[in-house]
Amino acid sequence: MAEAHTSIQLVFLARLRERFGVARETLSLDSSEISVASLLARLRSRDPVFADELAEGRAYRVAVNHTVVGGEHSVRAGDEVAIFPPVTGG
Amino acid sequence: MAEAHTSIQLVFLARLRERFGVARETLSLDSSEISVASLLARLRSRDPVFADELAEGRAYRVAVNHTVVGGEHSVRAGDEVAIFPPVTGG
Amino acid sequence: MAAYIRVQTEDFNISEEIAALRARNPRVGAVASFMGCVRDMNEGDSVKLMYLEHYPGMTERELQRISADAASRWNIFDTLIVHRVGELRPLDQIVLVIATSAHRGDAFAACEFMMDYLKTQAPFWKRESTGDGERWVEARASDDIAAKRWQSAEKQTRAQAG
Amino acid sequence: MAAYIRVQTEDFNISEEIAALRARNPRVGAVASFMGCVRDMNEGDSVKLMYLEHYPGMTERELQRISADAASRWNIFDTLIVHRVGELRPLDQIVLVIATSAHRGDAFAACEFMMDYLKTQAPFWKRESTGDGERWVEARASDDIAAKRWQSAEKQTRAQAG
Repeated sequence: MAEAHTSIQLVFLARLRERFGVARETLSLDSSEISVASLLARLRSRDPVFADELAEGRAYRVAVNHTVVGGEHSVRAGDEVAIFPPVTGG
Repeated sequence: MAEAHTSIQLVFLARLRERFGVARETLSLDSSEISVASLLARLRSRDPVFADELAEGRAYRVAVNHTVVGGEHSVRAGDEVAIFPPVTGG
Repeated sequence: MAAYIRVQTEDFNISEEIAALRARNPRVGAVASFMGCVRDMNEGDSVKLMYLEHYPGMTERELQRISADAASRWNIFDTLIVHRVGELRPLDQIVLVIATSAHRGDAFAACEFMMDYLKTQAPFWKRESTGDGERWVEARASDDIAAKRWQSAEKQTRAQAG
Repeated sequence: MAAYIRVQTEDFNISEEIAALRARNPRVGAVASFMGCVRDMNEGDSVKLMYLEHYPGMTERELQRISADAASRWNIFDTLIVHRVGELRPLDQIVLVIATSAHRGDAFAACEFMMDYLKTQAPFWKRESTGDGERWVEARASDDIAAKRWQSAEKQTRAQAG
């Protein structure tokens, strides 16, 4: 549980959850904070599926602690970062 | 029933029905047709209550055969002419 | 497309009315509805009883015309207008308007349009009984304004966004 | 003013939901509601099953925010948003939005506003099963347009006419 202080929770939803084959994971941070843009770059470097789905220009949203944010937002240890496609409820 | 060929049906509704003390009456026409404006003038000449309620500038509507019309509309024998206050349903 | 209209003394149930409309058409994806009811207070006075008068014959004609107008302006499937007449009491339901469509924008616009026109064109009149006696409800200028706004082209554009 | 929100697998009954809101407030004169349901056809394909996923935690937060936003813009009493999740079938009800008010203009505007924002902001996703397999429903550009129009001052003026 000590890890929680230097890591974040990643949540993938809907089509992205299916494409990545994971719903939730814990990701260790190299520093105490990281911008959303840097986090996305790190995820894109994982494999071609991540690279494709999270490519710039693709339609997806990032929410930190349940609030949608932009690429400049700073993610801190302990945050929950969700990545999901445009919503289609209602 | 021969009268129907030279007369119209007058219908008063809601507040006007109460004020005039009549819901429906048969009115004989002097000619085969009369403008709504002339008909209203004739009704105003009946008594002070008609004169007041149907004074020009008062808010009321005239419908001939279930369609709202203006003062220039020609009323013909056999028509049903309804006079009523602004509607307040819904 | 069908336009159902009813003028009745009996109460209505909105769920049942929606179910009846949907049973006719499995392509319905959006149901917009409006229900108006008797408030226990109006213009500051406590309303004990309300009497709804209408003009039989013209009422049905106007409600049909309003429904047809809505159907000509928006992509809707069916519409329903139910309006009660006679004696009503505080909290009683008065009027129900429903529009069904494939998409919500059309359903909302048609429903609101029908209500605005019903309020200004359909021959219904309300008489309230309060502690001070009876009085006929006065027409509201804001209702005329609400109905007139549908005459501008802007509303058509707006409805097509949904 | 209260904002009720529910995310549930169970079905709902619109008449009962309206009755529950009205029981809290005898001054309600206007009830605008919207119900969205599963069509048996979408994009030309026959839909056999639909799965509604959401993001627990954020969903409730967004629905509360949307409700509070509506309450800050219009004179409404209470709002209700019910959204179903899990497996749904053709003709099933999906979503219900209700706004109660003293007057219809505010109720209509608040209800439509909540639906437009729910469609574009609340974290729900639909997956359809058709004869050709499963597919996630694509977001519609028209939904973004519908939500954005509330950002213009024009809509405020419009809502105050009713």
